[in-house]
Amino acid sequence: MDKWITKKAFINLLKNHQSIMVGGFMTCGTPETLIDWVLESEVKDLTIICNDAGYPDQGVGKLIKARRVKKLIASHIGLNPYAGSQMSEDALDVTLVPQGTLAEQIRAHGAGLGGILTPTGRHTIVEEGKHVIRHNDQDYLLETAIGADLALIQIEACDRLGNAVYSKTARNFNPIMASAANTVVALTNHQRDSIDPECVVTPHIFIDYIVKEDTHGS
Amino acid sequence: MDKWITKKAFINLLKNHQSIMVGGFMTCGTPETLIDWVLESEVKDLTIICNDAGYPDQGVGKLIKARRVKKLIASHIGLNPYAGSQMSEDALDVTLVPQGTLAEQIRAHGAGLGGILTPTGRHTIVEEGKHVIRHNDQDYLLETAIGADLALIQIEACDRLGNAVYSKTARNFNPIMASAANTVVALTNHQRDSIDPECVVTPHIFIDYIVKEDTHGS
Amino acid sequence: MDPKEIIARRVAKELSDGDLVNLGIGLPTLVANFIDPKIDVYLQSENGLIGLGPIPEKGQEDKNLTNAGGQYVTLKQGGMYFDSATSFGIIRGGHVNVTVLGALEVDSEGSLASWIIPKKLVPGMGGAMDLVVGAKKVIVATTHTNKGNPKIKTQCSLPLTAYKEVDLIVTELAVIEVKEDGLHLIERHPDTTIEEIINQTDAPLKYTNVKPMEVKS
Amino acid sequence: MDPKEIIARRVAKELSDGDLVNLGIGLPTLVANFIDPKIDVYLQSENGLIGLGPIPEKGQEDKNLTNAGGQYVTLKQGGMYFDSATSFGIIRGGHVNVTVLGALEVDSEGSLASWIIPKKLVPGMGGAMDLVVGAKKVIVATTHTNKGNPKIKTQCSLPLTAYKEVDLIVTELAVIEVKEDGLHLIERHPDTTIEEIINQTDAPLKYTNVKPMEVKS
Repeated sequence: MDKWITKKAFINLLKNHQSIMVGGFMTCGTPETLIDWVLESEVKDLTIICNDAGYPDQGVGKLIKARRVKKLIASHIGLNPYAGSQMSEDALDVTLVPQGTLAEQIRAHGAGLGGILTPTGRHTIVEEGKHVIRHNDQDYLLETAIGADLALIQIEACDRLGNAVYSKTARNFNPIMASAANTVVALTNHQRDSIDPECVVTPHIFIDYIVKEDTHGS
Repeated sequence: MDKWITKKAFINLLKNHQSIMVGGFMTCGTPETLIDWVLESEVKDLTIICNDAGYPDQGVGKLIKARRVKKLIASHIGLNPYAGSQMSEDALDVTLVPQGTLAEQIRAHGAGLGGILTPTGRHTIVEEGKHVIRHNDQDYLLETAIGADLALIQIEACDRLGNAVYSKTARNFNPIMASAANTVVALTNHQRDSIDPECVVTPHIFIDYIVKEDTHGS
Repeated sequence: MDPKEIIARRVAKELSDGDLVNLGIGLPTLVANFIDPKIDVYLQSENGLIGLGPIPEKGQEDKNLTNAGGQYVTLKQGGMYFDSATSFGIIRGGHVNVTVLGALEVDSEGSLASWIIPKKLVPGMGGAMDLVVGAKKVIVATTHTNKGNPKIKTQCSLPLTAYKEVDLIVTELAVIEVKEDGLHLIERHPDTTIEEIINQTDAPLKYTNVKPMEVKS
Repeated sequence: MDPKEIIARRVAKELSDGDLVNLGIGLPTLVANFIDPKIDVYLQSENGLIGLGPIPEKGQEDKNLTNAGGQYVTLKQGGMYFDSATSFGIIRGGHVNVTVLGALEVDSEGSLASWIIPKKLVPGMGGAMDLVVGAKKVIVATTHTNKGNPKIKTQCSLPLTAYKEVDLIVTELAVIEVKEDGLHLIERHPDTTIEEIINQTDAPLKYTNVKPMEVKS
């Protein structure tokens, strides 16, 4: 089982109309090299699930600017004016989701749950069209699980099998996205002989393919 | 903020009719010293939430054998005959919960969720009296969050603040229980000057009190 | 050959390179002894690890390292530990390729009863309900009968562990596939006959081309 | 004194020893500069850390260590990192003692609007909805008006961030408590009058014993 792949094999995983989760928070912890390769691939009409819309020239923002994204599910789009303008002209379908709800929806899919009950968003426009369920005298919104065809994550290091660790706040959405997509590709900065079994954040079974950062352009 | 307490201060936290989560899986990762102190305290009519009923002379089994437990929520009671016999004579109210559901119910409480939708238990007696919610052509049971007054957990080591790590499979239910109780007491084997910020499993903010294993009887 | 060994050897042949596998307590645990050494199979234990290794040598036991049956175990290189919520996220989320577990009863629809005999034995379901619902492939590994009483039935009479989730039944006599239209006998042990299998099964068995069960060392 | 500094100084006095605190982007971030050095306050950043330290010195920035505003930060001794699900579990689960954030509007019921001006500004709610619902105490730190237009209203006109969750409003002119029966003016800046505050507030203010706002260094 060799998970280590090159650019060509990565591009072969891409298809028009795919749903792709991309790790990162304001592009901290976003696998930029993989996004560059998606840009090179010419795939389009993508659904992107990401904490935010990135910046015009960083993170998923690059895909939005290049009009490769049809639908965006995110908690924040304020730092990428292309997201706002394409939304206004109906070229981009944006679903704004509270950040904690988005995290739980992704985790839920990865954990085989159909959804979760959250108090977040009650009596706001987030509530529109959702089931409200009462428990212990409190109202909760039923938010359903979100999965994807592909997840692109950034890791700091992994062993040969793909047991992964992250670096500082570059962890963010990466570990939960690793559990929630049919195919998971990790961009790693380093390969290590072993990872302390007490400190593995993402077990190898979640990661299908690994790209080493310095295989750039190979 | 000194979280480090002795036996006397621990016993002062206990009350009749309390609900207590106890970490451990077949007593691997169960804080035995804290259970011994609960036994010494004479509190009774407890509700215990634990993966299993332990053994007659190990884990929460000791509390059951001593008839201090009124209600038990667990996934398995087969290794403690006292649990079965007290259940038969209606002296112990036992709720059996699928292990993964129990884990999610506890995590849900800790994460401020009202509950989760799980496919586990559909078309079994676990389904009785529960909401069934359909999503993406699949039926899910709505399982609600479970919290407790007190959680007793076993950790391997922590720093002065209480940032905690576990040892091997002694981790099990301990980290999620640390998030789900009003008061959390950790029994630690070791104190360390610092814990690697990438490897902290339970952040210090979840732990209210710490007992050092060698303060036995102090 | 011991019936349990026959079953364990045959189940082991269902595992593929790269599979994440959960072996239940008891008979299923034996499967680990017969996995093809040429493939990489990762064993999960639902109490919180992937990379289950062999039983430790005497004196090398670590009280903090057990399997879901409470036995002392070891961790293989590349293994890791996690908490119970993560563990069942892996199980329920479909990340386990194969789960192997025993049965009190298993039926024509692929429903399984394995956790309770009301008023007689009430141990609890432990992680079995999650495993059977969550794993991609569910293999029941069981002796064909309980002292002559068929365990394979048209419909389970005991409370279910899960409804319509079993994919394959492996006994010391036969390999039976569960399909939409019922049970298909696909292999028989060379020492038995189709008639003997039918006689010890309390459910209709379809069959056309019954192959000999591979149980060689 | 700069209005922002007045607000930040006053908010800092609400924090207690041992508190876990989340400071929103912008003005609330300044609060960190005025926390009493004699108490231990732990700052959370929802992108995944507890133990937020000061801005790094020039040249010491780490691109993998930012706060929720995307600024480079540092981690204090005893801090740690975690993923977004854990981070919002901490927030939603009531483990954050105090959250401090800005406002477009805040109203007599304690509802807050802070994330959208339809057809003009649609940045998204980020983590604000979870923070306001989840934190034990919600403090709105804001200038009293937006260039003369009151931000404190009887009822928010913009889409809400959360309904009835705000506990305290701190502006450069006043400290206002939100109670079941409406807004209570509890402190005023020494340089202003109750009348001036009422004039710049678009909601009824109850008051009996209005203390001077403590804003000393």
